[in-house]
Amino acid sequence: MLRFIATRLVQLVVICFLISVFAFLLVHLLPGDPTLAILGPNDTPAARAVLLHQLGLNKGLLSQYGTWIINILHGNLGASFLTKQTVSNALGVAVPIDLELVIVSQVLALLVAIPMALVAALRPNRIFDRVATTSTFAMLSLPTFVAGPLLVLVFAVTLKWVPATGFNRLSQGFGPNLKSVILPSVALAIGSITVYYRLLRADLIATLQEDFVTMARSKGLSTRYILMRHVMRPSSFSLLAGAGISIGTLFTGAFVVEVLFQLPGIGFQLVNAIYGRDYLVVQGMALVAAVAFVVVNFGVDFLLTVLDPRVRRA
Amino acid sequence: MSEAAEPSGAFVSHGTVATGMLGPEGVVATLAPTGFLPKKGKGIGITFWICAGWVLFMILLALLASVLPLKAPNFQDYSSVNIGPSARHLLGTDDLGRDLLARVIFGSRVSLVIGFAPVLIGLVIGGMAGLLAGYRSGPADTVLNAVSFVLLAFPALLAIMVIETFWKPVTLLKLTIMFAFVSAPLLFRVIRATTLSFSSREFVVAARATGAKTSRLLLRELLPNVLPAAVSFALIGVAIAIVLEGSLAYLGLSIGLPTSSLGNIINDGVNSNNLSLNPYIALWPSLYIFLLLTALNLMADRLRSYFDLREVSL
Amino acid sequence: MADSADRYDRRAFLARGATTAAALGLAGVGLPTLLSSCSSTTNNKATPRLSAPGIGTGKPKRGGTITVGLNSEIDGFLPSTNHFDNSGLTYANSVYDTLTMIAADGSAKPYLATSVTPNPDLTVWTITLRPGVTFHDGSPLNADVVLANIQSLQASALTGQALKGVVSTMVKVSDMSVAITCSEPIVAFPHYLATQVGYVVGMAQLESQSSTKPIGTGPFSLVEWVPNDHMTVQRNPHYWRAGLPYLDGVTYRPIAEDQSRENSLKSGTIDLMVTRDPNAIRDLQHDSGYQVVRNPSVGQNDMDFVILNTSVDPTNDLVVRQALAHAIDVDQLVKLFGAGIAKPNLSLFAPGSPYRTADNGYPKYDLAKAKALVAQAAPNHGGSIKISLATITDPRLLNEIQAIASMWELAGITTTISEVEQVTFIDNLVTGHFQAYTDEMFAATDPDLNYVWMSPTTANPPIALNFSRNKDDALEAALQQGRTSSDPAVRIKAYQEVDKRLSADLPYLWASQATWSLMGSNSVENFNNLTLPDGSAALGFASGTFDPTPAWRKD
Amino acid sequence: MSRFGRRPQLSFPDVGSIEGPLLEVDDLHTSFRTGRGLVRAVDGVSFTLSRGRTLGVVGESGSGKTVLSRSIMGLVPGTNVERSGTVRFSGHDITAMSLDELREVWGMQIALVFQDPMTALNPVVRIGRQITESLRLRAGLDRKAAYETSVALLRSVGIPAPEQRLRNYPHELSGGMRQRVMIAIALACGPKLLLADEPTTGLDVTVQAQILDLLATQQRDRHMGMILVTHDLGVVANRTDDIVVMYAGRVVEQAPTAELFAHTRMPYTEAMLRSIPRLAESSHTRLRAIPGRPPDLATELKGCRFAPRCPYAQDHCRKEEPPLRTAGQGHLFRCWYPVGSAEGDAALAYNVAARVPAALAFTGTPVRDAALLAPNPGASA
Repeated sequence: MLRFIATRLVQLVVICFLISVFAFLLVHLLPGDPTLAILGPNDTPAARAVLLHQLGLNKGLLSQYGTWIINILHGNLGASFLTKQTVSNALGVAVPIDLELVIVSQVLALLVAIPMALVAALRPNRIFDRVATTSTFAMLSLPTFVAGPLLVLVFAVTLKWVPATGFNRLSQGFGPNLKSVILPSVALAIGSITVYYRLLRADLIATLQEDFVTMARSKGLSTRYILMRHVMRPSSFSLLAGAGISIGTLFTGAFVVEVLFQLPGIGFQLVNAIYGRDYLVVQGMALVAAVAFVVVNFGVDFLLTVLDPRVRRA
Repeated sequence: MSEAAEPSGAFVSHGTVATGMLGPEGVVATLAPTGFLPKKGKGIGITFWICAGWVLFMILLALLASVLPLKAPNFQDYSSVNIGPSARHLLGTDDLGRDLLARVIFGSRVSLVIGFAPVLIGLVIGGMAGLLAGYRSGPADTVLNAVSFVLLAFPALLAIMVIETFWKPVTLLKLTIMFAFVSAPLLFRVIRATTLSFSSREFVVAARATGAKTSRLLLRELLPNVLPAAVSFALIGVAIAIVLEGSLAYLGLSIGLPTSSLGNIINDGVNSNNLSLNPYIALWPSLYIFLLLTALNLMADRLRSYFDLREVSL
Repeated sequence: MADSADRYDRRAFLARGATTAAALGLAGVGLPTLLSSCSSTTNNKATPRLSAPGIGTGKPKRGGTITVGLNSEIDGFLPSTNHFDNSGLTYANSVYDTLTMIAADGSAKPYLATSVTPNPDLTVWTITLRPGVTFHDGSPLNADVVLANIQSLQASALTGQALKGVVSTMVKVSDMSVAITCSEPIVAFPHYLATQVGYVVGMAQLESQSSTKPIGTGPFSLVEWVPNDHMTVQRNPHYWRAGLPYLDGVTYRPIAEDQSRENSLKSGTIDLMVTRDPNAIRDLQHDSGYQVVRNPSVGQNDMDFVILNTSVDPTNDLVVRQALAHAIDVDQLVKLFGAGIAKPNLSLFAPGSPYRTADNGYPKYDLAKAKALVAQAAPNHGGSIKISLATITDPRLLNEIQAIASMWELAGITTTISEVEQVTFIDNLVTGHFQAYTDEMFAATDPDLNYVWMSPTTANPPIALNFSRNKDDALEAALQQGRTSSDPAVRIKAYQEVDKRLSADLPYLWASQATWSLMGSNSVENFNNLTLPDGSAALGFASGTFDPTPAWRKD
Repeated sequence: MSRFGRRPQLSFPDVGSIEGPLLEVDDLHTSFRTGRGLVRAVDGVSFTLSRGRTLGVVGESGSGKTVLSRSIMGLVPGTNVERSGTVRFSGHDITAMSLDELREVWGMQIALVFQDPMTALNPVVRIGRQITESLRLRAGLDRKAAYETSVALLRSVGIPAPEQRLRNYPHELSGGMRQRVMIAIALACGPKLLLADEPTTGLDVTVQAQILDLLATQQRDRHMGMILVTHDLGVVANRTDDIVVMYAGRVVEQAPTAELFAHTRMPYTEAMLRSIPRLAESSHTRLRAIPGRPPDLATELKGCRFAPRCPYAQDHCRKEEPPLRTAGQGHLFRCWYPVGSAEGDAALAYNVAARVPAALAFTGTPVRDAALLAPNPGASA
């Protein structure tokens, strides 16, 4: 167990290191003089001096990387050349939004997918199962950039139930906060529902055929108890693994959703920075996003190991 | 009842090591823990062939677009702007009086190329590497494995967006290369894992014992068995790539004008036109993507159940 | 100085490269001061305002907050270094005050100043300040602060070049007045004080050069600015205009996509929005649930046009430019993209402007002539005319250039179209790395404010504010005449000549006036009833710039 | 927890105090609808079991014995099942019970011991909860009492250091220990009837004996009825009072244990007896495996179901299925040419002469030798 975690931690560190090298080189791979690319016509001696200092471009590549990474480890990710806002500040705005989006959308997806999968798996190939399985196929084929505008048109513009754009922070009240994230979360959840439903359904059907389920029935335990205590947990591992996978989809979806709903999450800010040629922000945001992606995946793996006693042996 | 030998979740214990780190785009991978012998007495099913026919039809339409009796996709007929479906324009026209049927079919070329070409490239490159690595473990396998691991640690959309910022302008070729870079390691992992599960099977061991050449073994014995999983997975890969390209186009980060793509047209219909004024601009390409994705997903699903591949996370 | 615009948000003010004029802080709105008496648009004051949208009917209500959707985000609040586009000016209107303000008739009236008076030859302008005004940090408004502001503007790379031809020296006359000497007579000087260079910033902010923490004398003070998300201001309890503002606070939300912003207004997410999307006007102008304030017919509005680079092949050839102009069917373009709102306008000046001539000589749509010109010019350009037309990434503009390209193609001009990001777009304009771009600029309350965009003196590489690099001495002469002459008749003649020269030189292929508008739901009242300190009507919303001072909530 | 608990709705009087058998199975049929047709897994089984007695159900795999044990409990899952006949437990008709009523029977009255404890114990739930959950939810014990009871239970089934085992996961125990745990779970609520389905398969011989002894002890101590389902006649030889032999869903022979062994009438039983491993032979080795396979239950069967593999089979057998015939006290069998009868001996001799492979294999005559003896190969077909 400890060895397993240690191995994974080493992998994690190596991958994070490689990501940082990639992000670092990003600015250096810019054709020509990176300062010129960044400053554009804003290229005044003063601005250039500041930028040179910030990038450490006047030193060797290795020591530049050293300085850069040490700065980052101290929480200094640089600042936007446009707004002067530090990347850490921007992240302070973006991260809570992304966290909430991910949590709310995944909770929604699970709230829909689990009962659906349970009902479908208890009576496989019956009407509910067929309808549910077909409709998840439909959802799988509904990309965020198609579903999102539709949702806005119906629920924000026509019904006026929720805002069409923007994010209300939790400090502005729970109600407004929830209202502002619910629609984007639904748009994001659509893809996850399918992944969760299908994984869970397949697993549930397999688990329900296990002897230990018959055994539990033979003990006279109620169906609900058996489902909750005996079936769900062994069936939830690929669900959890699916959640890990789902992060990738969430990434793609979140970028679209954030732009569509004007939520200043990482995706939105990154797209803006790319359009504004704000390379330092691109660099910082990409670094954080990629590291977060890897760390979350690591977390999922870790959770799987903790939850499944059988993996621990390995 | 009793022969459900593998406790559910067991596959997760070796599958997830990769999962976490991998799964870039919400992939429900396919692996074959049981065997690939098609179920006896059962065809792959009409659904599969209908879907395959449909996809083929869409591909043919795109290929033959220039010889079909279609209107020129960029011809602007100002006398019929924003009209609905009619005899003259089967699907109606857009805000420049361009025929939507022609635009959708010509526009689908980008989606189809970005969907299939990189996955095919990935299938060939990743497939060969995966076959070799899975068959013969050694330093090469270790290195390839590590490389695929690192490449997959980056969320695909993020990586592509970031690379685009300094690799301009965006062209079909560049997008294909970038997407291939994303899909190759993924397919490598699928094929490697599948090959691994076969390389110790009796028929392979037997063939090896009779002194068969490695190339023969790989091509004659392993490849046919690995192929169903690879193809089923590749179909999902195609679906993912199409969504990814659409998302990029929606964010305005895919191929620029004058090349039109489905994502472009949707973006145009949603953002430059009031959806309620002319919903057809966004409707047709959305429907096209929906039907294409549904067909691809159904095909992958049919393949999985036909070859008894379990839906697992890789 | 260089960048003439916000390099910031992507589709933020993306639309039509907007930025430009307003961004430099050189643009304003309204009619020329000295000509206001001869203006034909004096009926503005006479318009019964009670029933107009944005004009409150009941008793003002104090309290409450509103949310305003803007079309772009800004890079900061320091007038000397940041690029104020229409949104930037809106932000600035909330936290700062300008020395002068444009009245409803288009004239510049003292605002933070009590008077702005010239010497007889209009080369020395004395600004007397309003007593008793304090900044948000409690420091007083006085001559020292104003001098420090102008010095800071002069020192800046951004605003310095623009001020170079205007401000030469300055002296403190008394504690509350300063005298500014210009290098030549500047008739429109008070108009400049109503633009980006007219905002007065507190001494503390000047010292820190902070672009994120504005200290002004304005009706509101900053609570929080989260770039790309929102800017929140709260009521300034010590505002020098007694009783104002009515609102407790305003939240500005930059929403770049026109459609998203419109959706936000419809869903009640925002109370007010600024837009230039004619579709929104078409959708909402007759809807009793909304108050739609159109751009005033006072002064110069932003123009939509294609800018041609006269320093690169083949657009350096006048024949080619003529062919391009003749080939564009502007009526058709406007029909396609104007939503029945925009009107074709083949002149720098709108109908009704005194500078508008009966015929400025601008080439009419004539496909046959265009083809002939192409045939004539082709041999000089390798046998065929190839044009690269680009715009910023914006769905509506992308459609526009596709239409223009197809019109040019019909005339035998090979056209490739492309989209570029906002920042690259502006860089390329400034550095001359383009052939044909769509653009939008020239909103001004006095035509002299546009001098810097057209003068041959700013057309020189490497960095030129005269983006088209059109060097026409006759044009410069006319511009100079308009700048320095105090005789309205002379100015009219001068700017009519400017318009004719532009039609002859063809650096700009005109299309239509920008369709700016301010739209409110009925939850907000009186949001376009801006007044001057004496109670007379001020210009209010114009060219995308809004001032929240008079607004109040209905509920 | 209470949300999962239920109040008993049926009252089962103390089984020891009432008259009549504990379990009466009468003409029980259980069939599965499948894509290939109706599979008659249990096809008309009847027997009775008195309290305190042990019944062995013996048959090859696929003979329907596992389905029978599930079917008796009403535990056959799925919607594709057809069941008819009656199962009376303590006078109550189990086949007529609703799911809620059945749940009162399950665990409390009838308990099941599964074949493979590895799959029948939930791999991700600790042993402790798997025992205590029925004690708490079914028997209504509180946490502490349930814990103590489960410790006592584990101890009674011979598990050392039960307190520690309670914290283990199934995979952390040895196979024998797991089976003991399963028995403890089955016994937890003091059932009156224990169904043990191949409880020793997969265990090595010494452990097998221990487990069977444990079951016997528990059955005696608790005065339970027990049904021991197995494919191995050797297992049931000394541990049951009566034996039911099943083949292809049918009861083919049924008798008190001693009678069955002493006077085997059914050729199938005889064949099975010959397949019992002898001393010092591994339990996995079948000396005389029965050639051939059981029939496909999805197809329409004609004649005696064992006929295709039977050394005694004659044309009559293939045409008409024999009824259950009586041979002495409580001895039933289903054969036209019973073992030990004159007809049987004649039939076997005829078949050997005709070189029927089943007969040759049965008598141990090498096929090659038989071929030399017989002038007319293939005549018997």
